[in-house]
Amino acid sequence: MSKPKLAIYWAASCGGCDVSILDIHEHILDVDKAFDLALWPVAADFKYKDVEAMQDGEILLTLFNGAIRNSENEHIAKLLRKKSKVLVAFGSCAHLGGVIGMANLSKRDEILDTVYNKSVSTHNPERIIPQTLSRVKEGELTLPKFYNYLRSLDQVTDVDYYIPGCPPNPEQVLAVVQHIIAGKPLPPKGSVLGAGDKSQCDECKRKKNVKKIREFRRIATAIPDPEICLLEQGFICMGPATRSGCGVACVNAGVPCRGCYGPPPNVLDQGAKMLSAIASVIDSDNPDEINQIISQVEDPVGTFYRFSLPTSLLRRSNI
Amino acid sequence: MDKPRIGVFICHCGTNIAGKVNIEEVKKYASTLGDVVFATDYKFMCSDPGQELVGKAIREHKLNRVVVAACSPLMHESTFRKVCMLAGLNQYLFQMANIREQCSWVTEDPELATVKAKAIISGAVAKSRYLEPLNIKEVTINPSVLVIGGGIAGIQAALECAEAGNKVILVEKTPSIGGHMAQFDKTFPTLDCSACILTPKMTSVGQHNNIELMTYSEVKEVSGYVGNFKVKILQKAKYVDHSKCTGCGICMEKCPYKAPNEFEEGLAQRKAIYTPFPQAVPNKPVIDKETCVYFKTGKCRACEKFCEPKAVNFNDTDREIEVNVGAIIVATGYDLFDTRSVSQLGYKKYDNVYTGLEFERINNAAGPTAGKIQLKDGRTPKSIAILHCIGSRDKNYHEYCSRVCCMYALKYAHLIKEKTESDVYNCYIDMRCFGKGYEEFYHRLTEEGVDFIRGKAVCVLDYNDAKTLYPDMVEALGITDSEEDRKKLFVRTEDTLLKKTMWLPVDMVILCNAMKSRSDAKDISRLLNISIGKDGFFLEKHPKLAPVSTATDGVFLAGACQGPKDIPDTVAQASAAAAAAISLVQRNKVVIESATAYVNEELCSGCKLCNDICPFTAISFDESKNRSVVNDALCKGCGTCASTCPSSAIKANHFTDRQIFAEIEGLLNL
Amino acid sequence: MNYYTPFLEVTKTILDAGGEDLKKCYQCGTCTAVCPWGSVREFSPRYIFKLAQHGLEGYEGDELWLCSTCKTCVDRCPRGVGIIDVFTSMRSIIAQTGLIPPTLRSVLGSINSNGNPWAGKREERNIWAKELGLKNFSGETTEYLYFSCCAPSYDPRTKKIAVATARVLKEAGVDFGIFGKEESCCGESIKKTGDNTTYEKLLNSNISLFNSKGVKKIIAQSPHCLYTFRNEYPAHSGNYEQVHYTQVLAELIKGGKLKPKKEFRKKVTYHDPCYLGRHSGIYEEPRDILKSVPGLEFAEMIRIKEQSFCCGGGGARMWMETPKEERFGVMRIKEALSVGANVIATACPYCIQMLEDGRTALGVEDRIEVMDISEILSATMF
Amino acid sequence: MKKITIDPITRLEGHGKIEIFLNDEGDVENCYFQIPELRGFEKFCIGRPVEELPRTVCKICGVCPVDHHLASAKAVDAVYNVDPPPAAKKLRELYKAAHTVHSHVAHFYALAAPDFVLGPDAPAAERNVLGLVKKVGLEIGGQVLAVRKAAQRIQTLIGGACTHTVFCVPGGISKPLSKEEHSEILKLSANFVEFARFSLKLFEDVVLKNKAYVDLILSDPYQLRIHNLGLVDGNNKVNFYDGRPRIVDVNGKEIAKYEPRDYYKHIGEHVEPYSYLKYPYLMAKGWKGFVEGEDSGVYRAAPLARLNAADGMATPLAQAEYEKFFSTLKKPVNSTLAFHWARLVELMYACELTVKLANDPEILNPDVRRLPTEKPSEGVGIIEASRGLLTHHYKTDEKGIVTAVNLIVGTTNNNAAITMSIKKAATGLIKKGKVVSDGILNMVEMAFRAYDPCFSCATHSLPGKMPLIVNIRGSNGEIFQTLKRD
Repeated sequence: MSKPKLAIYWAASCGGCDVSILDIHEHILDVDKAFDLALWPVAADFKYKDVEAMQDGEILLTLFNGAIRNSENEHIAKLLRKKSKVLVAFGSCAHLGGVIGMANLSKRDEILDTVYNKSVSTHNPERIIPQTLSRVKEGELTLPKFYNYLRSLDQVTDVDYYIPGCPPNPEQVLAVVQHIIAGKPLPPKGSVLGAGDKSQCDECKRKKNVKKIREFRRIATAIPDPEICLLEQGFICMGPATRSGCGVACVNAGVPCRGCYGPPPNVLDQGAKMLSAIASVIDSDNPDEINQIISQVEDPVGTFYRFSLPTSLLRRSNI
Repeated sequence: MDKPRIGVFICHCGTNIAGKVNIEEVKKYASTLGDVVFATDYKFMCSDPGQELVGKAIREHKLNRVVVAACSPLMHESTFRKVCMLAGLNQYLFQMANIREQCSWVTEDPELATVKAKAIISGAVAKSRYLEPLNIKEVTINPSVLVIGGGIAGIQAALECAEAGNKVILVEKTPSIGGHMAQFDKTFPTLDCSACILTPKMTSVGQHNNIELMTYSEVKEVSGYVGNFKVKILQKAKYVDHSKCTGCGICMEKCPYKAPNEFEEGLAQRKAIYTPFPQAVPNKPVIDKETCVYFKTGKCRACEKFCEPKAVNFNDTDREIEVNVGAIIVATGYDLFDTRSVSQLGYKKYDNVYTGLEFERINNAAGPTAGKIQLKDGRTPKSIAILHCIGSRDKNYHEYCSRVCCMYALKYAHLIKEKTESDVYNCYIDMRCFGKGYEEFYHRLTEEGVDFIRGKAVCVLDYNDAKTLYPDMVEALGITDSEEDRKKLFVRTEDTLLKKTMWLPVDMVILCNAMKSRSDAKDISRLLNISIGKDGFFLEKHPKLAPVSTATDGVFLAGACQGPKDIPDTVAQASAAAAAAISLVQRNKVVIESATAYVNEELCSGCKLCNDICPFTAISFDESKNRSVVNDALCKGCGTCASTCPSSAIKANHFTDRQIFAEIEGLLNL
Repeated sequence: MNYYTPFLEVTKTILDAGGEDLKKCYQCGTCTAVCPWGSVREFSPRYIFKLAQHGLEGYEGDELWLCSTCKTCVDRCPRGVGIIDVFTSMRSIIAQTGLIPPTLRSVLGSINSNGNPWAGKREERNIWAKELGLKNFSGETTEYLYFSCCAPSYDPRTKKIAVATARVLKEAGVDFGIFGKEESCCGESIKKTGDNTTYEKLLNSNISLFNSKGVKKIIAQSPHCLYTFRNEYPAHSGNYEQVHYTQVLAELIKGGKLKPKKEFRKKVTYHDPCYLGRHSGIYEEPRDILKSVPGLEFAEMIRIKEQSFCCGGGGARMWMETPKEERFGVMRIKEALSVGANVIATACPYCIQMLEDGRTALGVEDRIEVMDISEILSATMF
Repeated sequence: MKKITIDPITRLEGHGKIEIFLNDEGDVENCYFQIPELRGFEKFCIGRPVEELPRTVCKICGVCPVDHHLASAKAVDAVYNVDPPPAAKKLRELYKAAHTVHSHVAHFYALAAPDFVLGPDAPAAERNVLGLVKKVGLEIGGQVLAVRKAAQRIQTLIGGACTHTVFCVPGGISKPLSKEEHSEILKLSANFVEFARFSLKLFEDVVLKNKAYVDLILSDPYQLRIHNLGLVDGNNKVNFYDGRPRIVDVNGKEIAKYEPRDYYKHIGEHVEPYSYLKYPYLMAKGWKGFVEGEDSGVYRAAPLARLNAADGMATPLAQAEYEKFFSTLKKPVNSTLAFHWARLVELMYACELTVKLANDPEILNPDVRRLPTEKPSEGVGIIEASRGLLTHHYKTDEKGIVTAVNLIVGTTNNNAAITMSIKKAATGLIKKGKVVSDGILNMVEMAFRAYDPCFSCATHSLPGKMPLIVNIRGSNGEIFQTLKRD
């Protein structure tokens, strides 16, 4: 009897998601036992053609990490969708756009200009910018098209499930994989797997009081108390607007959560929700003072939308 | 939930809507919207036939969602909710689309108005798909009423409630009830003696079985909700046991220390142990700790020595008590504008420049001059200027009209004319005599020889300054350097009707200063969750249709705390507030808002961000479950917590994210 | 028999010219009653407003040019009417028809040809500074631009105050420079004549000069210049930090960097210039300076600070004729004498001129002197 | 002219792609190594508070996030001009040492060893870590996984999260080490040195004692005479965390040793239109294209270059191995395949360092943070990533908001060198249009795998192969031969 097929693919990502799959350590052998690996470019043979030759739906499960940054990413995303029964957006980039989604604050040309012209160590008098098609003396070379905006996986194709995190916690990945291997039923389409159903605060051991914020502080210039809720201390922590599941790793390490697990269930826009929450607990009635307090948040978009800018409500103005 | 079957009902509102919006086109558009199975229009949807039309359509077309496109929900949401209920549909399956205030009244171009009406209806229809039926909730009501403030408004309200059989707790900050009205001499325009009509009411309050009077007390904390308020009251230490005190007054006689008398506006003095005025209720003294020398040096105790019933108790302490009431009437009154801030008018700089209330005391038979109108040096004035609009109708101070000043200015003019031979000048901008008998009073005054100058007085100089700056004027007016003339004051104004600048040499100036909101209005507003308008006074729920209600159910307004008011208006409003409170507490049960917020335990992470933001203090924290809880009865469904909750664990019924986003999408989906 | 009916088109013209506030007036007469003119003659701004509200003839008469823009009425107006703006916009309508007072015509002519209202040659603009050895302003090397105002360049009396200021600033080590002939009048009074075209020309010429030379901070001698830099220039991309020289000097004295040395044994009173006080809110610094001078006895007049009484030189009144008995300067000198002052100090070139004029008109040159704050300070330094 | 496309070969930031052009005779005319992906960190890091960068830029690479985190942390310290207290510095270094152990073990056993232990000609399906385990025995295989896991665990204990770490903050780290964590680290690192010794022994037994392998290492297609770049301490010993970068030329002569803040005076970057990845080169030599020799501007980074650029190792056992390395192969070593040996010498150093630091009582000092007091402005942070020198350069405004970012990351250093190694391998192996199918692919692959480019790390731990497809195209682009290695 042939085993079901598994595909793991990376689009615009750092490889951390693949590492977190490897970090299930010895259990990777269980995966090997249960599945035929149809595709895993980081670890195994990669054949576009073979995938193209498959029947639609031939792959049982595809774990897709990385965002859609260029034409190749999009092409493979659509191809894998067609060939997979279950397509999972794996990790922050595929799920929400990820850290690299902050690039949507700039246009394509601005990014290229910064990297290839403005860098102090780059010497590029002819202002050469990589091209999708370039001629060398021996012939033509091609590169995929670098899009103006980055998109999450579900912005280019239909997605069945999401596994959040930057990267997903290996234990959570393992639990999902074992669940699937055991053949247990999956939740409704569109569900988030491998994470909790509440916000980070649920698992956070820090002491929480009623919140009233008079001052925002930065980790650069202040040391937080290790026992008390960071937000109460004025350090913006995205924990309240972030789904649980990572084990509150960052907060336990003494720094605020930045929200890589994405919004909790029911929350449409993680950044907007946190902004709304923070705005509500500013401890002042005086508009000038409120403005002064708010102005202490130096980088609102990078703070509230660190991982979710491309999938936020803000994205529309970009397109 | 069944598949939505939506009915859309478009109201013409006469020409209010139909005059601008193309109803036919809008109706056609509405009927094309998804899930809309019926769309119609009518001239006045809120009329009986209009309501019948809606009810009939619900039954005939088996509608399970109703959208009425008409005026604001404030106007008629309850009307149509009732129609739905009668037709067997849960009232929360009704959605109002406001195409009047938000559309036809504010959009000038008919075509754009039609487009906008479509968008608004599209939004309402989209939202209605996600409406959910909600249960009607009731709570029982405590029949007691708390009245805050013991001026004429509080007195009237307390008596009305008590007479209706309800227990009343009347809390007054000062040692006696009576308020500003007790300081007045005569009342306009009837010239009744203020004390004569007020004291019987005060006595009734003091003696009424249903009224528990707490003077020298302040409300410190209010929690709970309509029908079930918990109120903490601080009873300040009086140092006199009123249950023992007979009110004989010997203590006040014997007390050797004095302080400025607040009741006399500082024009006279009182003792450290005192009753504010002879007719005070309760007519039993308190000790003013600030003035009493015993509290500073530990010596004296003269009052104690002479007190036969041994009522003086220096060990008395502040006490906090808690009471439960079903309704609260706020009657905290007003303050007067501080005329020192208009420095050019010479108040507190020159003698014989008085505020209105100071003159009231000077003129009062029980006042410091025993009712004799006199100057500081005891002379009777020969000329008096009454300056209107001091601190009111003025962008630099208060923009509003203080409403009572014209009338009390006329009253003073009359009393001056009655008691003295003095000339009286009234410098006014506009005479505003709108009440019953007021214009007649003005008419009477013009016949009494009072001089009216239409122009705002801008400065008051004394003899020396006038002589230095305007020697020609002083000379031209025939002012000599006689002792009497050297005490003259010079008032400058333009008579705008003559286009002439005037100088009025007078002996006394009365500044008709504005009524303003009390300095502690903000504290009270926080305590009770009621709003303050931009004029500083408490905001009624609706200026016309709910003038004594507030945004907090069960809290009502009486008197000048809501805006400048004369006595007749105050008494009328106090009675209205009492009636509103009585009709509430006598209902036994009250229906509370069902569109409230609730915490989904499955999703709440216990972050406590919502805990302190509820304007109605409806949220508490359950430590054992590590989650926040919304008290249904307190919640008004404002949605603050729902928008605060960073994990969307709080849902605002009837305004869920899904409903709101559907509405937005509907609005944009043209 | 005249039949009156409102002529609202005229009203609309005034509103459009910037007199929006006209509508707010409710005719209480405060402006008339507080107006300094009320001390010497009948003059009712309120009445003019009423005429203008109706668009009726009469508002455009000579009275329109009386307003010295002292701002007393604006501060007191219960309806918050910007009375000066309304007057200015009415004047601008008249100016467009050419019906401005004849004396102002020559002033505007001088502005157009020389860049100053004093009919002086442009080349002679920095004649006052000749012997002081002041450096020319350049944004790279100089912190402050010292803007002397036109008056000192062409008027022998006010020349002295610019000299005094420059010497004291130099003594205190303030890093400043001047422009000389390239700069033009700040334009404050010109704007008040209603001639917007000429005004904008001045404004743009100065702003392009300042910007090209890298001006960041300006010390103004005249409160009128200060007011213009502060309130008019920014809207035309002329953004500078502007201070009045009294602010600079008061700060230096407070910080111990400048110390009045010699005694000044005189009884001095202080006249608040309208544009320094009511228009710019600077009341304390000049007084602080005076109080720091050893030997000086300070006495306040009756009308001070917010209630100060105008000298009569603002609103282009400087160039218009006022009958002797109607001059505010005369009244102000009298008031100063009444408190026994033998020096009336002030801090505005226009006030200096009007008060000097008042002193002469009264013939009390032997009893009282008119001095600028900088002159007093200079006298105690050198 | 024919074109061979190897697409994709996995990637650094995206997929790597090799284009080989053959001339009419069928010999290799030229070879292009393309990186078709760009994410633009240099742009979107602008506007962020600078202290957020260490936890943002680690997302450049999920394989070596630790290196980015630490380089960034050092740059941020420099921006604030603040020096972390000794405990913080040592914990960062311990963290880095553990990461090196983890990374080098993974590379050697998962990538390099199968080629040698099983032989380059072994069936592809066996030539992976599982095949390796079968060959050397389950116990050793288990040890490999255990050491990797232990090193990973040490990182988690110090840094909180293991992949994208967060613990470095301006002037130190966010949490001190607890006693419990410390004793666990001691336990975890106990057999590190022993394991390193074993690995070197394995290499000696399998590779060095096998003449065929030694010949392969020294064979011409795997020689590349270019310069070397590596971080050294005050004694010119290899250092991963601190010190100054040193450049040594093809002959072993020092060209420069520079302060991190002067990096741009020594390293320049060149842009080609056909790759999103830039080509760093030595400023002293200038960009002269893909050429070898003394005048070339091209240099290498990573283990081999580090050993070439240094005068020795800072720990005794590693120093002994260092000496053995250079007495066997003459210094400077230009053989690309010698990277593997060099990596194992470094593994020994990293293991010794881990143990040494784990036993340093200072790391339990709770004082792990100096709060910045100065206004932030500009800073450069340099560390050695497993795959080459990492340079992070930030500028900020007065509030510490980033205004400019420049990055030269590990594998980028070797971009030109990899291109050249591939070309050399291809030229030596493709003659007259004759294509040795699987052999070529593996040989070509060995040429760039030796660099441990980021995109190859941690691969081969599953049954699978390097993903190589070679398309040989006609001049009109049609594929007339496809070579797949499966």
